[in-house]
Order: sequence, then structure tokens, then C-alpha cells
Amino acid sequence: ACSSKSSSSSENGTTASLKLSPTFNNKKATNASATKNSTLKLAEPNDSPFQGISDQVLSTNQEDADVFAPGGGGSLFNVDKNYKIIDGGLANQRINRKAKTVTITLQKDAKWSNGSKVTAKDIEYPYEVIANKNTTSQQYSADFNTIKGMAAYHTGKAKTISGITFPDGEKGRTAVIHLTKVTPAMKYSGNSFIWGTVEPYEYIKNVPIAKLASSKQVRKNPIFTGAYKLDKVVEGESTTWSPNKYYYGKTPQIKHISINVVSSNNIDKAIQSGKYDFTVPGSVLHGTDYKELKNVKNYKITGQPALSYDYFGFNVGHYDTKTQKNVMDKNSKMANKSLRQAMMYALNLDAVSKKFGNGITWRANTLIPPIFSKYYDSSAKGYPLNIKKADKLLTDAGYKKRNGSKWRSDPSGKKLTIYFGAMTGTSAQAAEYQDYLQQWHKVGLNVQFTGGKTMEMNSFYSTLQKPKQSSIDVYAAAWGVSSEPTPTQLYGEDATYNMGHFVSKKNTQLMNEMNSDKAWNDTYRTKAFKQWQKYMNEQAAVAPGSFSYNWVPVNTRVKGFDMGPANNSFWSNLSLTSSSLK
Amino acid sequence: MDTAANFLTIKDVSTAFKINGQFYDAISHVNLQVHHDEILAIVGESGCGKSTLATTIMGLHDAAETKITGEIDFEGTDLLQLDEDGYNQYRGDKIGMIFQDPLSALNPLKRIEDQISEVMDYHTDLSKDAKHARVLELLDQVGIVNPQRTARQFPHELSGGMRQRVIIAIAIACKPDLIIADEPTTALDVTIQAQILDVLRDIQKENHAGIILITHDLGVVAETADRVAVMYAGQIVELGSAEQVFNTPEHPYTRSLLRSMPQRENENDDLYVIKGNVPSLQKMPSQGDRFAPRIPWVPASAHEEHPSMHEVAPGHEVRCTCYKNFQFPDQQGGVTA
Amino acid sequence: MWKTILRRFLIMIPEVIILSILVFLLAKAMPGDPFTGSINPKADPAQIKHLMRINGLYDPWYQQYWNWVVHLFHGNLGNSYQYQEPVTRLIAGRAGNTLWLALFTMILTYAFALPMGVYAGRHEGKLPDTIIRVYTYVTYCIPFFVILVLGIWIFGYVFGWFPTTGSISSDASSWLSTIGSRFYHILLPGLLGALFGTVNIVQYLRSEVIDAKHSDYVRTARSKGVPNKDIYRHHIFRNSLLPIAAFAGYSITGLLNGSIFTETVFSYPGMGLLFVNSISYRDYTVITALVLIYGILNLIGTLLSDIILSIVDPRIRIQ
Amino acid sequence: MSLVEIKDLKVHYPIRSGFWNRVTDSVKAVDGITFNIEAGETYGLVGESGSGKSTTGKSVVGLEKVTSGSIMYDGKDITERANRRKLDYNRDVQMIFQDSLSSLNPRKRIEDIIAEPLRNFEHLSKEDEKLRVLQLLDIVGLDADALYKYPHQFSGGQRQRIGVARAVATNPKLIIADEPVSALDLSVQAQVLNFMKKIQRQFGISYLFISHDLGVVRHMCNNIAIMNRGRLIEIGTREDIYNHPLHIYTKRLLAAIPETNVNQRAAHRASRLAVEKIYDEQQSKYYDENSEAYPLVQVSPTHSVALPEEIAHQLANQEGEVQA
Amino acid sequence: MAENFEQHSDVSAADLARLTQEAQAEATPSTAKIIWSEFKADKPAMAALIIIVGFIVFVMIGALFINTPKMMETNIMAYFNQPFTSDFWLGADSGGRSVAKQLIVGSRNSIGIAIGLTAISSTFGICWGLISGYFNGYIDWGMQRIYDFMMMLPMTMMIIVLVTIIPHYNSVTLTLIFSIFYWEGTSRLIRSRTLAESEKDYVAASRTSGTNHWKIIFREIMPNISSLIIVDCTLSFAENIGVETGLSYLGFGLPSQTPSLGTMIANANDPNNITQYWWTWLPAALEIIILCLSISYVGQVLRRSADASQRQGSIN
Ligand SMILES: Nc1ncnc2c1ncn2[C@@H]1O[C@H](COP(=O)(O)OP(=O)(O)OP(=O)(O)O)[C@@H](O)[C@H]1O
Ligand SMILES: Nc1ncnc2c1ncn2[C@@H]1O[C@H](COP(=O)(O)OP(=O)(O)OP(=O)(O)O)[C@@H](O)[C@H]1O
Ligand SMILES: [Mg+2]
Ligand SMILES: [Mg+2]
Repeated sequence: ACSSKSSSSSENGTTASLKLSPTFNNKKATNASATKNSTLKLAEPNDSPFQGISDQVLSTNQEDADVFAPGGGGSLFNVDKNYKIIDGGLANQRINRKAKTVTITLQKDAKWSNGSKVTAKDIEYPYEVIANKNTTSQQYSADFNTIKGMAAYHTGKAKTISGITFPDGEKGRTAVIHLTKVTPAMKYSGNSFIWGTVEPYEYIKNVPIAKLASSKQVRKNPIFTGAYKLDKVVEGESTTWSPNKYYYGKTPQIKHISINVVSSNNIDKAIQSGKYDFTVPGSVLHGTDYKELKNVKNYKITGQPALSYDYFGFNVGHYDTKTQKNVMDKNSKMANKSLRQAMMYALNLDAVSKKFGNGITWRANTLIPPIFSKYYDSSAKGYPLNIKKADKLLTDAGYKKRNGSKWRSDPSGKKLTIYFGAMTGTSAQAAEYQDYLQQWHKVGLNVQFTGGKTMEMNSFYSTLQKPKQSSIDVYAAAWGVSSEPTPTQLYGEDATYNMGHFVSKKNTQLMNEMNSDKAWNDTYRTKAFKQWQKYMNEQAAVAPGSFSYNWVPVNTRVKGFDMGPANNSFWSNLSLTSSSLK
Repeated sequence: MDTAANFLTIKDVSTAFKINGQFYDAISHVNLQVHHDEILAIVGESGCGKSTLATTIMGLHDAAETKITGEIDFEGTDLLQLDEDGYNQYRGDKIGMIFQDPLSALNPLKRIEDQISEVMDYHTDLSKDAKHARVLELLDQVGIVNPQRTARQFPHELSGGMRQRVIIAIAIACKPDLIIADEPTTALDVTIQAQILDVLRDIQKENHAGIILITHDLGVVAETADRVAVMYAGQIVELGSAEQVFNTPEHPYTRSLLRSMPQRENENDDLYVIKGNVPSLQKMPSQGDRFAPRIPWVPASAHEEHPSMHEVAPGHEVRCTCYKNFQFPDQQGGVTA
Repeated sequence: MWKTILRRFLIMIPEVIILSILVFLLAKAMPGDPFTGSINPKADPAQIKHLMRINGLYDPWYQQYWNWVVHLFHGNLGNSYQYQEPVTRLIAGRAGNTLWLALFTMILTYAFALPMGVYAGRHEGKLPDTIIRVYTYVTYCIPFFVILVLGIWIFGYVFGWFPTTGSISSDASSWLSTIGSRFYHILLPGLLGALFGTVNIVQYLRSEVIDAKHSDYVRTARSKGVPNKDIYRHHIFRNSLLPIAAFAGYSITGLLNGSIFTETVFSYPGMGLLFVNSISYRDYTVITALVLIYGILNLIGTLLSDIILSIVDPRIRIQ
Repeated sequence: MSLVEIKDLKVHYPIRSGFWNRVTDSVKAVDGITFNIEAGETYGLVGESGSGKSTTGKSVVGLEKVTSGSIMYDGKDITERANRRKLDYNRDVQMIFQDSLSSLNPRKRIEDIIAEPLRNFEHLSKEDEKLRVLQLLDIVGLDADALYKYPHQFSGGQRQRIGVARAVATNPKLIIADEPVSALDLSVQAQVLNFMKKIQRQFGISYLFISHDLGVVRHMCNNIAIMNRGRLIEIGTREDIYNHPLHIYTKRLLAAIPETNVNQRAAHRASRLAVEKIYDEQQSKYYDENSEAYPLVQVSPTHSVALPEEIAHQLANQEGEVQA
Repeated sequence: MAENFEQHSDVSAADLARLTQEAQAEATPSTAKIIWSEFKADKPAMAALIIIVGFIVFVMIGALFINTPKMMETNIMAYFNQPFTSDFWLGADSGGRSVAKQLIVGSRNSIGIAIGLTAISSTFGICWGLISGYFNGYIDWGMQRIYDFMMMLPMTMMIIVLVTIIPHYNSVTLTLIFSIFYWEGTSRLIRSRTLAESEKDYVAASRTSGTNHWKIIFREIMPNISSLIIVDCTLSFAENIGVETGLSYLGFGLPSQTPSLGTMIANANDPNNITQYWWTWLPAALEIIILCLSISYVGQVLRRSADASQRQGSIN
């Protein structure tokens, strides 16, 4: 632990030391026989078998989304590189601010992989499934109540959702969604108001919604709208695909695709021994894997910043179950901003990222990940290592070492012990957490693990989600974010996920601005995001930890690989240059 | 005796066991002949080498752990020169053996019939049916009341007496010339013992076999044996017809044994007790009379240095000359040592 | 005998009931709940509370237990929270894999162990015997998973002889290739499991053979003139194999325990791996069902051992 | 008054079967026997294997749970545990076992083995205890250096004597000797039998001497009981049993004893076969319809036999005539 | 009553000292001495014994000089440091922590667990087996039912469930959890031997000598199965050293701040570590193998000397 001097961060924000491109421009000529007969072999690194729910409405986990990805996931819209919805996908979207409606119109030749037409009812049915009283879906959120009649349907008062209409009938191509308000977020894919996928109503209508998740139609023989159709599912293990001849878009070029779940312990060896073309983009590979894979022959590493970030949360209040709002406690141990800032300055996040992340992770400077290039505040400084500043902040705020103690006490002179909550994970993570403690000890703060050791994930979250708790003062965790980055659900006043309970008028106001009427103007919205980032950074109630790449090793026989969000035809753009793996 | 009937001749046989890397004689220089149509009994205390003699004849010793010298002439063949396969031609066929513990001597997992017909598998080429018939015949012969049923049973379903009969049936299945019975009745009740001995005798008569009957029960010997060999510490110390040995016992050991038996005559007296113990293999004196330490009142001069057998009557031999003037202390009139 | 078997089954009932209560309580005592794991901004906490409520997770434990028992009698073990499908179907899908692997491992174990044990016993004290014994000690000392990890690394990756994940390859389509692929996938885990599982059998068999060699009935057989090799074939082998046969049932326990490791290392979707996954997910219904099933399988294993023994050994009769 | 009075003693072992594994039948190991043991006498109990001799012996010493009947000692029924404890019963009644090796704990030194009953019943000081053990060793003819040795270091005869030393350590009134010499060689057997007689003379001990060797029993016992299938068949003095046996079972047992007189071999065998023949043919006469023994009938002050009254007397008279 | 004996024996109080002395001169060596001489005769066994004892002592003392929290501190610069350097004899692990020091403390912890577990489970199993084997009737019946029930429990699963429930679990609680399940093998072994042993006449002899049941069980029967107990304990000790490794592999082992051989071997769960960072797991694995082999070798000798004293029994 002698890294305190090696402050390596740049003055202006942070950037990844490593530059990865989301595309792999393979110039090789495509071998004809390769196209005809060969199989694209993909790996899905995951420790458990996938669950097998092909339906995005019902599934919450990444594995399922990944192994069913060639089917297109029923995705409605095409997006640009900022995840903004554009025309040209399965459907186009029009927002009418005056009428407060969103109109979704399907492509003319939009078909399911069994040949039947995609209909307007298919656009509406996901809402029914999500909001049904007996659903197993976890997707329903308060935001859906902005759709007219949705709340009534959700509570079972209404049989149908009155706010979704079909101008040319259920079998037609258009659905209109009537809302109580429209927000700028709706322009982006992944927002929490407009659902982005279709359900094959005709195909599944006979299955009770409660049983949908376990039905054959969802698990064994699901149909899709994407470039490939499902041939076979081996439960929990693999899926195989072949071109979907009813696909409305670009004709797929590969004869077969297979996706296998590979235990994350084994993934490096599997790639090194040339068993797979690439890992499904979206699946998670770690920094330790990168070290193993970066120099593997015949593979090229591609990547883009991930839709996620690590952060530090401070417990500064509680959740009032009566008003269903978060409340700050002035007297809480972590209420002092200087203390929080000092703790962040004490951390050597740059060094840690470098050592453990191998370039795949780097210190985060703000709470919006850089994939949102428009909103990401690259100028934010975040909290680089600065022990001196930390010491000064503490001393100035009255956290002094008294009576010759090794540790600082709080301004009132009371002993100060801060409890750090962290989840049990890999040995590298354990080492990181240990390192954080050491860093805090360096500035004289007596920080201990809650319960003396890292916590098992379930205990960790059930502790944090208690309305009021005092066993965790500061914690390290991560968020995966949606492609629409509005942070209200995480940090809003009434957000249950606001587990540090930081609330302020300013914060509420800044977040409201992001989706206010003015925010239909992109520059305004961008400004709002940046202001919020600045505020949050300054408050340090939730402080950025690290960003990382979502990266994929791609075999050099693959052509047309581009994992960027703007590549809406990812699967049909892929082709192979030789019939066997290299 | 008729030498033609002399089908087994044991000449100067010694068997030594390896104990802690050294060989010690368990039986030494045994000479013995067995005739057809006779029961030769071998008696002696526990550990004097009776079983060893039997297993030596049967060739059941592990070559690495034992050293056997001498000659066992069986109908003109020296058994000790045979290899394992050669021996197997004799075992079970020409020589049958009966063991002491009838329970453990039978394979617990095989039916009685299989265990009996197994002998015939190797020594006859009878058909299956013929073997079955022979099994029933044998069981009947050894006095089992319901052969059909017993043939199908397992050893544990039979009583001790019945098991011993089965073992006898195995031993006689191929009508051997020689049957060695090692304490066949020790584990049994007197009444059963009498029956088993009857069976043995009948079989011997029928097959004209020669039987070596090993026992330490002098009563059994007196009832069944034609000739008797008394063993002590690995040596035969007295050999003669039953009448000779019981009516005119000569060797002090034989006389002591007979005297220590509870009998009508000594009903109310103390029994005679032989002093000391049988020496263990490692402590066996290398010369002199091995019984001498147990009759300390007999002067050393009465014993031979290398005791040999002396014929005292036709067919009656005694080892060592000490028998000539041996008397029990209480009969001696004050010459106690 | 069937009466005894039936009686044994009846005796099992209270044991299974006690186990079910125990497991149920223990499962509930684990911190967290099935939905804590799915914390992400896409899932609304209110909706999750709603799901908790309709799944009865806020009811008192006895109520939950009672509901569970009632469902049980309808052949319904509840729904997996993680997999969102009926536990019965979920486990049925996995049980086959586990049982195949276990059966195969058992066959291999015996195929290795019997010759080794007999050989070691027959040539007691000689060099091969010493080698076999050192081998058993070494495998006895090495934790099972180390064998597995080394095995998968060497044979799966370095040499690439065996598949390293899953139970079947994704391109097996015909009936024959399906069977073939399944078999190919259990080959390496089965071999490694057998390598580990032989220890007890080898040691036990060895001493049985040595005992049998010196037994009286073998002496009887020799005195019948039975040649040495036949003595081994008809007497020693048979008699010393019997107690081993009874091991078969007990070894189920060991195999099931081992399945947890094998399946984790080989990402082999069986009940063991399902259990490990369900633990971190707090998938109560699955955990409870699996522990119960394993418990019942253990019981059946014991019963099987007793039955086998009574069939092969005429001395033991269940009346 | 007799030392021990055994009355209608029954020991049954349950046989379980059926679906619920309930007791459906029982092995009647001992099925209603009555006899008395007098002080200072040796009482012989003879019978075939499995006839219930050991079970009787164990019941008397308190090792076996008695099904019914009583064993009176000192006016108390010692089939009850509490009474045994109150009386320190085993201080007065001890046992010698058949297998000398297994009856001595192989992990204990001789001193501790012999001292065991002393420690439980007499609570002597360390010195006194050691002295007593040494005296006992001396009495049974063993050297003091046996003290710290283990049982396996002794010969069968010596071990049996150690067993006797333990049995007499508390100066008991009765010793149950269950086949004490049947595992021993002739010479050693003689040694042990002599010795048992000697200490009987010295300490006035009574023996219940169990054996199936009629030669040994004749040598040791004044009174003899013949047992068959859990019941007593005949009771009498040595004279009565050996010279005037009444029951065919007794006769058969006696006939089966091998005779050491070689010269009368043939005659002896003939008479044995004759008895055997009668036994086979006349079973029904000597046993009741369930082939169980009849109740005992007294034919003389010392002699009883299990036969129907008239037959018993008839046979007794015949015997008398033959005698005369 | 004493006079009674005086009368018939020449031995008197005066001879006591002399005779005792004589007896002592002839006394048979104790089992411990027999075992010791067996070790002296068998050089490899002696080596094994020295390895075990020496190692345990070294580890116990060595661990005292190591400040565990300090040792477990992350040292980013030493991330996977190569072995055989002056700072890190055996290299460093992913947290830059010295493998050598961890090995010492980890061995201490693992051996501690093994000792604790062996002590608890063996003691319990032995008592259980003895009592259940000695008494028949309801006691045995009841104990057998409990035993059957325990046998039914799927051990690994139950341990995992318990480990997740216990809030602050550490090596002590882990030992206790394991103890719940590890007595069964011992108890079965002991019970079957006790059953056989109870049949023997010396037990009957003790009962007729007025010795009470508990004394018979623990003073008479137990010494007779002591060789079995010793051998069983040594073998379970060997087995118990590696007992938590499997759990650590599955991720339910000791907390990472408590190093153990298990947590170290669990480094092998990552195939990368197997080859590249072999020093993170190999020393621990080798240590387990060497220790276990030594222990089983010692167990062999113990068994042999136990057999030897039994063999003496048959030579009169
Ligand atoms: N395999 C062996 N190895 C070493 N010594 C042996 C072996 N077999 C027998 N002995 C010894 O040889 C001697 C003779 O034994 P043997 O069994 O022949 O005696 P025995 O007369 O049959 O005695 P018993 O009446 O007890 O059966 C005994 O001292 C015995 O200890
Ligand atoms: N614990 C028991 N359970 C069931 N039956 C028993 C038990 N003990 C003895 N028996 C049976 O009781 C009967 C009498 O046995 P006991 O041991 O008293 O006979 P014994 O006359 O001493 O025979 P032996 O001469 O063989 O010692 C036998 O049939 C025996 O099988
Ligand atoms: Mg013998
Ligand atoms: Mg008896």
C-alpha cells in the first residue's frame, strides 16, 4: 500500500487509457463456402444455465436477452448512436406533444418468424402482460401510470387499457398511446414510459398471462421478428439459429448461429483454445479476462463503454414508509459533505483500476457513463487521489485526532467508526475493498467492514433496502443503466433504489429539468444533465467509482462486426470469411 | 502288517514355519504309514503339530512361508515333488479332508449341492444329472434325512452336525483312498459326535479307505482308532495299535495323558496334572527328549540325546528310552525331584 | 420381502416430513428473498413488493409451509422464482442429467475399482499393490474439486479432447448424435468422478480379498483340488464382491454430494448446479425441493443397499 | 434352607415377524425349570448344545432378563435388579466363563482384572487391595509377576485360573461355571478341575457347573440336572444319574460318552446303538404330544424324572429290580 | 473376610513391596511404548511423524509472529508477484499478499479447524457409537432413528444452507457446522465394533463384578476399540484438513480475511491461476497432500502396532 504518491489522473476528468473500437473492420474476402455452411459460434459467459425466457417483458436478466439476441428481441425501433429513436426499424414512432400521444406505426412487411403478420395488437399486448394483475413480470413501474387507463388495468379495475387505441383495428399497423404527459425521455429507446418490444399476440393469446413465462411458446418454440429464427433451445445451455426468411430487413448471411453458455471461470480458456467466434455483446467480461485475452492470436478486441458504472453510496437518511419518500437526516454520521468528499479523495481509484482493471476499467468522474457521449460530462473531475486535500477537508470540518488517538473523531469529539458495506465477489474485488479501507485508514478514518467482512449479495441489498438502517454508512455498488439515462429512478426523492437517501430540493429540481418541457430542446437537456452531474459530484452523496468497457474478443474470421448502438442490423451485417474457426 | 496295503508312507517329514524371518520346525522327522481299511488316530495336546501334519500331507502350505523336507509317498508318488497342478490331481480325488470348524469351512454363499459337486467337476466327467444323483446319494450316505432339501440349502441354514456331515460328503465324494479328518467332532455334542464317528467308520468300511483321524479326545480315539500315534511337540512319541497304546501305554507322555482324564476310577481324587507347558516353536529344545522338562524327576541319564523310536512290541514303537523306568512321583515312593 | 420394503418406506415418511419442515425453515432463515437479487433499475421495487405479496412471501412460516404441503399433495412443488417455471418441471429437466452422470460415474467407478481392488488384494504387498495404495491415498487427500479443475484444464483445454461445458452440444440434431453428444459430455466428468470415487471401494475390496484368501472355505476348496484361478473366480471374487455390491446404494450419497462440484466445474446443468445457483438467488422452492429430493434419494440408496445385500447374500434375509 | 432356590424359571426370546415387526413367537431358551442349589455343593447342569444351560446360568448370576419365575437368594427374588443391588448380590454370586481369553479384558492388566470386583464391592485401601490381589494370585498358583501382565501373555489354563481368582476375589458363596474347561487340553483341564475342587474345599463355595462333558461332570458334581429343550429331564445325585438313569434322553447322553476301554469297544457301541434305537422309536412315550418334556416326578428322595407318573415309577422299579 | 484369604495364602503385607517390585520388573510395556518402538523401527514412518509434528509446531508458533490483518492488507504493487523473490518467497496473490505468510496462517487455521472438528465430531461419534452399541432396546432404537435421519440429510447442501444463514460465520462456527455432520462415519464404525465387543464375556464378567454401565462402556469397552479409535481419528484428521476447501471453491468457504488452505486452493477455481499464478494455490495443495500422506502413513503404523498387540494374543 504505497501507491499514494503515484497520482496518475489527468487534471481534466478521466479517460480510459485504452482505446477500444466497437467495430472490427475485417477486410478479408468472404469465402463462399463459409457463408453457405458454417456456423457462427458464440459464447455467453455466465455461471449458471440461462433461464430460457425468450420474452423481454418477462425476463430481467442479461443471459436470456443474450442467448435470444439473434431473434432481435422483438425490438420495435432503430436508434442512433445516442440511443435516440429513428425511423427504419420494425416500427416508427411519432410523438404528438399537443395531443399527448405517441403513435407507433409498423413496417409494411413486418412479419413474425412463423410468417404471420406483426399487428397493432402485438404492440399493445406487452403492456397487458406487464400490467396484468397476475403477471410474473417485474417491469411495471409508476411511470407507466402516465398511460391513460394503465393504472386501472393494473389494479384489475379495467379489463383493457383504455389509453392504447388501434386506428385501423387490432390487425392494423398502427397503435396510438394516450398519455397524461409526454416527456423528452420518450425520444430515447429504453425510457420507462413507452415499451420498446412487441409480443406475438396471436401466438400466445391462449396462454394465461400468469403462465406465460413457463409456456412452450416462450421457452421452447418462441417466434421472433429479427434476422434469425430459433431452431432449437437446449434448456439452460444453448440456442441455435438460422436465417429468418420473413425478416423485413437486410438478409442475414450466415447459415447457422449457435450460442453456448460458458462458465465465466472457463471463458478465457475457451476463447484461447479457439472455440468461439465471440462472446455475445452485452455479456460481461472482466478486466482479469482482458489480461488473458488481449494478445490471443486470431482475435481482435472490440469494445465500447458499458451501460453501467460502479459508485460509492453514503447513507445520509432514511425512507419514510408513510409518505413513501426519502428523507435526509441532518444528524446522520455521513451527513457532513466534507467528510464524504474527504473519503472520496482518500481513495486511489486510478491505481486500483489500473492494476485490477487492466485498462478495461478506469476511474469514473461522474454518474453518467461515457457511452452517452452527449450527456457525459467529460470535464468533471471526480475524485482523484489527494490525501492532502482529504486531510485538510477533515481537519477543517472538525474531524480531528484527539487525545493522541490514531483515529479521527467527529466534530463533537465522539469516537467515529464508519462501516463500509461491500459485496463478496472475486478475490480481486476483495483486494480492492481491502485497499479502500487501507486508504481511509491513511487519512485517519476508522472504517471497518460491516460485520467484519464483505457481505453476501443478498444480505447486502436486504440491509440497504431497509427503510432505516445504520449498519452500513458507506457502500460500494454498481448500477447498470438503461439506454435512456434519466437518473430519477435511482436518485429521485421517492425512488426506493435511492438507498443512501440523499434528497435535496436542488437535486429534485435538476432531475425534473431533464424531462421538463424545455428539455425537448436537446441542448437544454444536455445542459440539465451536465448540471446535475456537477451537483452530484460536488455533494458526493453518491460518488462515481469506475467506468468500464463492454468488450468483446472477435475471431478474425468474422466480418462486419460492429457492436455500437447505431448498428441496428448487427446480426444481418455479420458474415464469415472461412468455414472454420482460427 | 501287509505292506501292499501300505499306500501312504510318510518318511522323515519336517515342516518349518517362518517366524520373524527364521524357520522353526512345527513337526520334525515324522515317519508314519497308513494302510487301507484302517483308522489311524493322531492324538496330542494343542499345538503339538497335528494339524500341521495334516495340511502338510494335503499340500496346503504357502511355499514362501514354510519349508517342508522329507518324502510323502502316496501310492508310489512323492507328493512333495508335485507342483500345484499335480497336487490338485490328488486333492479331493485320492485324498479327502475334513476340517474342524464346519461353519467356516463351507462357503457361506454357495448352496450345499454346488459345494459338493464342485469336487466332482474337477475329478470326474459325470454329467450334470449324474452329479446331482451322486450328491443326493452322498448326503444320504452321511446320514442326512432329507437330501433333496439339504442340497438346496445354504450352510447357515444347517445345524453344526449337519454341516459336518456335508463336509464329510465333500471329502468322500470321489471315494478317496485317504481321508484326513482334523478334529471332526470337537465342535459337536457327544451324541452327534458319536453319530459322526459312526458315519466315518461306515465310509471307511465301504471305500476301503485309510483314515487319519486327528483329535485330542482320548475317548474318541479309544472308540474308533485301529492304530494310534501320540504326538508331542512336533514328534511322534508313541505309535501302536489302539489296544497296545491304551492297554500298555509306554511313553510317559501317553501315560500322563491317560492319567489326567477324569474317569470312573479317579472320580473323587485329584486328577493328575502334567507339569509345565508345551514349548512354543521358538523355544523347542534342539536335542534331548522334548518331554523331559515336564517329568523333571526322571534323571537326565534316562533320556536319549537324540531320542529315536524303539519297538517294544510288533507295531508298537516308543520314542526315547526313558519309558523303560518311568514312574509317576506318587507311585515311586518318595523319589520326588 | 416386499413387505419389509413397504415398511421401510413407511418409516421414511416421518423422516421426510421432519426433513421438509427443517429445510423449509432453514431456507426461510436465509437472509434476503428471491427478489432482492433482481435489483436493477428496470424492476420497480413496488412491483417486486407486489410479487412478494402474491407469492405469499409475507405470510407466517407455518402458513407458507402449510400451503406448500397442500400443493405438494397435488404434485406441485411451487414455482421457481428464478426460472419462473414450475419446480417439478425445472427439476425434471435437470434430474435426468444428474442421474445419468451419477449412473455413468458409478459404472466407471466400479469398472476401475473392482480390478484394482482385486488385483491389489491378490498380490498383497507386491509392487502393484503398493502403487495402487499410494494412488488411493493421494486421491483420498486431494479435494475433489482440485481433481476436477485439473482434469478439465488438462483434458478439456490443453488437449481439447473433451467438451468443457454443458450436457449436449448445440449442433446435435439426430437421435444418434444426441445420444452420442450426451455421452461425450459426461465422459470426462464421469472419468474424473470415478478416479476419485474408487478409493473406498479399492481399499475395502482389497482387504476383503485378503481376508477371503485366508478363509477356511478357501482352504476347503483347495483341499478339493480346485485350481488356484478357479478358487479366485468361484470363491474369493464372489465372496468379496458381495459387500461391495451393497456399497452401490450408499455410494449414491457420495455421488450426489459430488454432483454439486462436478456440475459447477463443468457447467453441467444438473440438480447440483441448480442448487448452487438457487442458493444465491434464494429460490426457496427450488432449494427446498432439491434438499428433499436429495434426502429421499439418500434414503432410497440406503434401502437399495440393504435390498441388494439381502438378495446377494443368502445369510441376510429380510423377512 | 437352600442357598439359591430357582422356581419355574422361564427365559423366552421374542421372535419378531410380520408387517409391523411384532412379537409373534418366542424361543423358549429356558422354559420353566425348578431346582435348588445347596451351600457347599457342586450342582451339575448337563445337556446338548442349545438346551438352555448357559441361559440358566446367566439368569442366576443376573446377566439375563428373566421372563418369569423367581430366583430366591437370601429371601429376596434376585430376578429384580433392585434386589440384586440391595444385596450386593454379585459379591456372593460370581461366574467363570467358558472362553478364558474373551472373558478377560485384553486391555487390562491382571491386577486390574482381579481387583475389579473388589473395587466395586469392598472398597479396600490401595495397599490392602494389592495385597489381596497378590494373595489371590498365590492361591490360584500364579507368581506375583503376573500382576502387570496382560491376559494374552498367559496360557489357557493360567487364564482360566485368573478368571477363577476374579470370581473368588469377593469370597462368594456361589460360582456359576459355564463350561469352564471345555476349551482346554486334557492336561490343563485336569489342572483347572483340581484347582476348582481345592478352592471349594478351602472356601466352601457352591458351584453351578455347566457342561456337556459327562465325564467331567461326573468328576465334579454331587448333584446333576439333565436339561433338554429348556426343561429339566432328570435330576439326581451322581449315583442316580450315572447308574440308574430313567429318562431315555439321559441314557442316550450317557451312552454317547466315548469309552476309554478299548477292549469293550464293540460292546459299548452295540449298547449305544440300542439306546439310540429306543430313543428313535419311543420318543412319544418319553415326551408329551408337543414333544416337550413332562413335568418332573419324584421317584426317590434324591431322584426326579420328567415322565408321566406311572411310567416313572414303573421304570424306577424296573431299575431297582435290575439292581437287585 | 480378609482372614479367609490370609489363611490360604502365604502372601502377607510384609511381602507387598517386594512382590510389587518383582512384578514391575516383569511388567509388559504399555501400548504407547509398543507404538513408539514401532515408529523407531520404521524410518519412513518416523519421518512422517516428524513432518507432521514439526509442521504443526512450526505453523502454530509461526502464526503467532504474523499480524494477520496486516498480512491480509492489499498491496496493489505486489499484485501477483512472482515467487522466489526476497520479499515474497512464494510470491503474492491477486491482492499482493504474501503467499508464504498466508500459507502459515492458513495452515494454522485449517489445522485448527481439523483439530477442532476431529475433536468434536470424533468425541461425539465415539460416545454415540459406544452408547448405541452397548445398550439395546429403546435407547439404541431411538439413537438409530436419529442416526438414520442424519444419514438422510444431503450433507453438502445442508452445510451450504447453514453457512448462508449464520450471519457472522468464521472458523469456529464453520467447525461447529461441520461437526453436525461429521460424526456419523465414526459413530457407525464404533457402534458396530461395540456391538461385537459387548457380546464378549469380559463385558459380562464386568457386569457380574458389579461395575456400572458407564464404567463398562468407557473403561472396559473403549480401551478395547482404542486402536480403531486412534486410526479413525488420524484418518479423519487427515480428511478434515481439506474439509473446507470444497466449500471455498463453491464460494461458501471462510471469509477472505481468514486465510485457510481451502481459500488458497480455491484460487485454482480460475483456470488462469492454475497455470499462470500457480504459486497461489499449488503450495497449499502440495501441503495438504504431504500432510495427508504423512498422516495416513502414521495411521498405518498405529494400525499395525494395534494389530501386533492383537496378534500377540494368539501366541500363547
Ligand atoms: N502358519 C503358521 N505359522 C507359524 N506357526 C504356526 C503356523 N501354523 C501353526 N503354527 C504353530 O505350529 C505349532 C503346531 O500347530 P498345529 O496347528 O499343527 O497344532 P495342533 O496340534 O493342530 O493344535 P490344535 O489342537 O490346537 O489344533 C503351533 O505351535 C502353532 O502355533
Ligand atoms: N439372545 C438370544 N436371542 C435369541 N435366542 C437366544 C439368545 N440367546 C440364546 N438363545 C437361544 O436359546 C437357546 C438356549 O441357549 P443357551 O446358550 O442357553 O444354550 P446352551 O445350553 O448353553 O448351549 P451350548 O452348549 O451351545 O452353550 C438356544 O436355542 C439359543 O439359540
Ligand atoms: Mg489343529
Ligand atoms: Mg452355553
